Amino acid sequence: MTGDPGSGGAAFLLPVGEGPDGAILGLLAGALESGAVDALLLPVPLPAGDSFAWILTRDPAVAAGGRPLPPVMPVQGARALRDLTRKGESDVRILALMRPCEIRAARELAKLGQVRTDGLLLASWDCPGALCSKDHVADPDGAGRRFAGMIAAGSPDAGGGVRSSCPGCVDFSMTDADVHFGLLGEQDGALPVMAGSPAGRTLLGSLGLTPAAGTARWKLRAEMERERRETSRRAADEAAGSKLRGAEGLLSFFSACIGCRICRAVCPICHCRLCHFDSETPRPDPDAFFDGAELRGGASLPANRLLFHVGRMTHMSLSCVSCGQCSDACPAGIPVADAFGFVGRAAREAFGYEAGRGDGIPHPLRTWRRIEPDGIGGLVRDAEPGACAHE
Amino acid sequence: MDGRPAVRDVLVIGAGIAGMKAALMLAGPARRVVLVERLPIIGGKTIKNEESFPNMECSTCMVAPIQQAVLQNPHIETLTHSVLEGLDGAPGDFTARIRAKARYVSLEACIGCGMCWEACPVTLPNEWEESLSERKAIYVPCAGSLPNVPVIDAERCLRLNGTEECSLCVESCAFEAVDLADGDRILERRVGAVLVASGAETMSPAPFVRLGWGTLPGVFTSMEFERLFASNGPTQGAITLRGSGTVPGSAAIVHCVGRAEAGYCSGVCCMAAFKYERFLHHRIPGVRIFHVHSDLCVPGKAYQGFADGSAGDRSGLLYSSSMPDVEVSGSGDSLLVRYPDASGAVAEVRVDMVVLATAIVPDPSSAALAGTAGLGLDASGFVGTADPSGGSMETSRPGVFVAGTAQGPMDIQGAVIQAQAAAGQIASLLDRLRVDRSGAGSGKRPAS
Amino acid sequence: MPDFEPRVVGFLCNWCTYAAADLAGSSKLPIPAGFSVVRVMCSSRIDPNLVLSTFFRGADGILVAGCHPGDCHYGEGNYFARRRFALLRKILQTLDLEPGRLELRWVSAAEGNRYAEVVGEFTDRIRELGPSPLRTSARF
Amino acid sequence: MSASAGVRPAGTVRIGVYLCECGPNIAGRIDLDAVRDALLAEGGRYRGAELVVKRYGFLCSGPGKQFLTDEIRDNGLTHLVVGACSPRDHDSTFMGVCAGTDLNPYLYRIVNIREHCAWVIDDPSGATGQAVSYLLGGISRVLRQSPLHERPLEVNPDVLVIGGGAAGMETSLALAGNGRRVVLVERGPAPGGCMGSSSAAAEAVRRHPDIRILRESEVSKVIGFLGNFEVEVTRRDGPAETVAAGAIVLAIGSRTFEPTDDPDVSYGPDDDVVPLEAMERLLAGGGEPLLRDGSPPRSVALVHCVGRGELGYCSGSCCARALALAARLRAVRPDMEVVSVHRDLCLPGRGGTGILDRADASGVGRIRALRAVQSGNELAVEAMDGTPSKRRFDLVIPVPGTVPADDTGRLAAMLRIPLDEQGFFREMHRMVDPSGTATDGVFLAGTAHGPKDLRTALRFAGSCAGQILTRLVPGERLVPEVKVSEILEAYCTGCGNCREVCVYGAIHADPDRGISVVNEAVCRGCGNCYGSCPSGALRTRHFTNEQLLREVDEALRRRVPVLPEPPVAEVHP
Repeated sequence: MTGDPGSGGAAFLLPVGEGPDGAILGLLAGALESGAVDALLLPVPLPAGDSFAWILTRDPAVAAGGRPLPPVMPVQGARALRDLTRKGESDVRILALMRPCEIRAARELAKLGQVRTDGLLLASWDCPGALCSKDHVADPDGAGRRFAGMIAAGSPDAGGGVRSSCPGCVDFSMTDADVHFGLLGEQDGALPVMAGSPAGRTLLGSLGLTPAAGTARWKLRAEMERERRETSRRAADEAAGSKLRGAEGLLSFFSACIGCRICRAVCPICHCRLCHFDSETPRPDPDAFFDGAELRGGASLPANRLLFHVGRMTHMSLSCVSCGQCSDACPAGIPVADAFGFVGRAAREAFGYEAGRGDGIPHPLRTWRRIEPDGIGGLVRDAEPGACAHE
Repeated sequence: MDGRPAVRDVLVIGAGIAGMKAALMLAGPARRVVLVERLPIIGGKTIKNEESFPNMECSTCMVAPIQQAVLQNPHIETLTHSVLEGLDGAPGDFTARIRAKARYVSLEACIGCGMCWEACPVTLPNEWEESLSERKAIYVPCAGSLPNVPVIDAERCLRLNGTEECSLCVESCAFEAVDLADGDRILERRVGAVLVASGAETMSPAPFVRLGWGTLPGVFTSMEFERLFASNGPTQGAITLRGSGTVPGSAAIVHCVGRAEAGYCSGVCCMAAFKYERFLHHRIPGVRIFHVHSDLCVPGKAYQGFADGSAGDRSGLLYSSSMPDVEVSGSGDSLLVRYPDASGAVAEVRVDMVVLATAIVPDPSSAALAGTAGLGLDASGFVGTADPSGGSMETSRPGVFVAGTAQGPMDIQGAVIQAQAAAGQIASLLDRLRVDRSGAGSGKRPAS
Repeated sequence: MPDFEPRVVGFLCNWCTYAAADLAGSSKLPIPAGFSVVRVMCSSRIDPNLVLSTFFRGADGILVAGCHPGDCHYGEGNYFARRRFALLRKILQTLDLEPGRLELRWVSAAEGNRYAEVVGEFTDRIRELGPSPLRTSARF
Repeated sequence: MSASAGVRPAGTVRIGVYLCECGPNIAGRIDLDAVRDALLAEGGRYRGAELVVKRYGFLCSGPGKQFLTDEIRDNGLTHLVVGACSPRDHDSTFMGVCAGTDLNPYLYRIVNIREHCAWVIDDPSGATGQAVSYLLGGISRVLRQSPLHERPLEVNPDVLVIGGGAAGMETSLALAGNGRRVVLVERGPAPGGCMGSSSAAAEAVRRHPDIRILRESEVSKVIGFLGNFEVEVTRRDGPAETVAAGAIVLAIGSRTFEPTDDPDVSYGPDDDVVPLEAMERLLAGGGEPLLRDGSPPRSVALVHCVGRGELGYCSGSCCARALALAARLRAVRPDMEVVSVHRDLCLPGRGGTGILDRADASGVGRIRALRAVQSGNELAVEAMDGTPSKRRFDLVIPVPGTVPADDTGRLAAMLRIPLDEQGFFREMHRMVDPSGTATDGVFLAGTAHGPKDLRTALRFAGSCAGQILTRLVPGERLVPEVKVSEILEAYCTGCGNCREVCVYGAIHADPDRGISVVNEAVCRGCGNCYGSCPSGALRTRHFTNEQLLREVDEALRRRVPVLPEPPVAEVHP
């Protein structure tokens, strides 16, 4: 998701003042008041102080109470956008502020007809990662301080209790969002705000910001951070790979699974109304259980515990954005995202596909090529070329 | 309106792709189709090709569903191993006399298990396989034949030709399906119209001694080559040379064989030639291929691309300024092809194998058929249409239509289009034609 | 294990490979006793969960077979099937779930001999792999 | 109608299983008595379902079919399983038997124990065991099948023809000639196309009472399917009207390649260059070839294959047209030198050689060239052996190829028909369905399908008319396939995977409900949508996972032990 600051090709300077939160809030309020947008969608702290809700508002006062850079991700933003747009777009121009992984998920959902991004302005920021909700609920203030440190350092490594999928996230910065806040580029009390699209450019242009001389510092720091995370990603994949070794490995990875399927419930990509695996389809007949028992010396119940996880991979791994919701939600503490991230990356690599790009490339399973690229072709042992029409 | 409606049933002669498509279109609750096929199996020439241009599509996959549909259609009476012997009457009310030749095997009882031909002591060259393999006196032409029921070659069967009292096939059959007392039956069918779709042949290169076919084992006709490549053919698809059985390292495909003699360009042989090039590349990695050609004829939207795609190496295209002067000589697997080049000087190329892309010529049976049905043949001996420039498929005899290669050389697409057009014209004619008392067609003819 | 007869399920497309299986049958070509045919209209009908369920219900190997690319009776089905298969195969590979137990092959209606070969080879390969772990333990 | 039948309550289910001996073919290799015993031993599996198991000589024979009919009636069977040969041989046979009784044909299943057991498994006990497991699969699958009912559709036999050229007129006349009402949509002022608006055909079309011509009109919207289309036609200077038709014929023709788009061809307004078509019209109108200065040309060159390199295909009919024109030019001006410059002459068919002979006889000169580069009236020619030469001709006639009509893309999108590599409408199947399209009920006539000569174009028109006349018969109803896909609303989120993969455009979005919907009249039941659906909302009737997995389960069960003794090869006649 890197690249020059946006195809919109414009960068401006946002004075930080009290801190990035306040600065961004200021910009959002400005956009609302100037009428550049009609409404905002942003995280707002809940009274209990231990969590946040997505609030859609046209009221500057409500917006002012928001927390643009929340330490946790209680609900994946893509799900908020799905609720908002699934039944059709409105002519209200909405500016939504989200983590890069939330925007990428939204774009995948758009390809699957669940989200309509037209009429939406999506703003992202250099994400240092999200904290585990449990820790945050236990000690909101401590968590908040740790997160502030992460923001300052621009890195997950600076804080404890970060989601396991974040240190290895190389897509933490997203210059193809309509608007991107380059937190990593903060210098002399200002941070670069970049337009990644003509719409973004128009918006930022209308807010009377000083154009940025350049974004060299931001690019440099982003690059360094990306390398750091690349390293952790490799390590994470190795770790996952060493655990996920065959049927036994899979079984022990998910051994604590209680079958609550909350991982699917919170997954932004799993858009199904009712999960295939909750339907009658995959449920064997009583006889089949006994046959299975006869075959294996016993039958494990409830059935399809592993089928559920592997099956879900076939459904969503090409679109997985490694947001880590599944791990964060799992009551049994299974690092679900580690497995799905590991498998998803391998699958997307084979298909030469990147989840969440705004590049209009269709979902790989909705199209085909007469002669498939090696990544795919290599996985398919075709008949000998001689008997293979076209190939 | 005076007179009575026309007989709605239709006679279709020839169960190749054209005949089958037309039969399936016409047959229905309101109209029976009598489908007469000379051979003991249906499918025509198409099923002899493993793959057909330009998509290199498996012909069996393409045609088998059509064959099944024909055989399972309750409104189609399929008469295999049968020929037309007479056609009286007029549009709307023909009487066709059909000789259903003795098959000696019951189509109802036999299930094609093959025990009879395993038992048969007589071994003969299999004409359907261009004599590249052998069959028995009781046989199906190839694996996957439809209907999958053998026929007895009466001339070669020891019992039927009176050589000896052999009855091994009868004894081997668990279904009592073999009946050596079977005889020809003469059937009469009343039909309103007739469609001739009896197909065509590829010209035999035997007369062209200069090309060495028949004397040089390395020289093949296009049909021989098709069967050589076929996975249900004599070599299960292995391209090997006659006799020696070795795999050729190089091949020359000679275009336009018989074009001068036929007096026309068949328009499909060049495409076939480029198909053979693909076959060779698929089966024999690194094989060197040469086309000895003059005018390359690849008409139509998809064909040029196919030709270019095949001839990866254009140096394989050898232009000859006079195809009738091409000569093939040599011995065993080493063949020398001589041809006059652009300047008229004699050039040559040495190869292991030669394939002759032969012209499409009228089926020998067409002339007989035309005589029987009283149809006019064109100068080349194909069944002509009354209006050679228009879209009508009606022949010189009213009520009798023609489609497919019986009408002239064409590819599968052309044959199907003609069959569909003819079927429409027949349906249209019979819907509206009325027949007067004398039985002669009269009244308003459909616009054509 | 010497007397291990693998249980292999073949999902065959009606128009090409099932026809080839019939041709192999009428040609009396040997097919392993443990190979079971399930007929579908097109290889594109096979969804990942059908394949996975078949594994989890104890298949030692699964063969998906249909028309050659370009020959699909429905035009493009096998092209989509090929991609779905590739994804599934990749996931099994990444999870080290013995991807070799899943095969996609193209067998045309004319290729009775090839059908017998393909089925024979595949079953032999599965025989060497031994029983699928998914059917040897009650815990799966 | 749900695709998966729940298991019926005990006692009401009676499954008949009939084993065809097929002479020794099955009975000789499979111990059918052992099979029967094994099945009966397993009968209890099916929750009170009663099992009737019998063997018979030849079930496909006349007596065999009668036997099955009686068995179904006498035993009041609720389900039927036939252990015999390939469904490709006799599925329809036994469905026919069911149809003759009260048993719904979709509550029957044929199990192939011949091609897939008896004939291919050497060891008899292996074959017998496999037959048992196939049959158990058939039994438990048939219990999951649900009755399906054909729903015939009324059809509209009228036809809409788009394009009033040669092919469009031929189609219209062929249909109207058989009493069909035809609406002919023509963009121009009058039908005629290359034949001319005063041609006999155009005259016949204008006169025909059953042909309604919509001049200067365009098709602007199409909904529906074979037998029931609704087409919105917009008049250039007037309102839109909606036409109901059972079928649509695309006969929009093609246009000729612009010669100067060929890098080897360049000329300007000052050069004496007249493209083929213009010269044909000139001569047809009794005109004479004259140079711009009014003087008669002494030499004329026709340059073949203009644009062939760019197009990547041979249009197939230009050589004949060029040579015919060349001969006519010689006839008009015998003193004029006429030369045809070509590489390959493409003259397929019996007519072609005649044209060439006539051209040669009339004294048309021919230059065979690897390449000819035209700049103005000068030709630089590279002979077959590579020798270059240059020459000036008073008049040069480029012979360009054929390219798709401008409206092709728009109509293709509107009718959900893909284009092929060359930009023409893609036929449903290049060989066996060349005039059909991915949208059943929309047909291709003439050069809308691709370059071709007039006669072939007319035959495509005949093909369209033929298919319409035989498929849309007044008073006869269409019976769509019943083993088609359906979408369970409760599961569907309208993600559109199914819509993307459906070749037939049988699935559309229902924005109000936010789901996808199958048009069962268009669906062919391939199941591609099923394979693409993550949520299990899609099921293809008769091929649901519930049904297929029952076959799988039985295939994977530990084999029931079968008698080891060699089977008996007795035949029960």
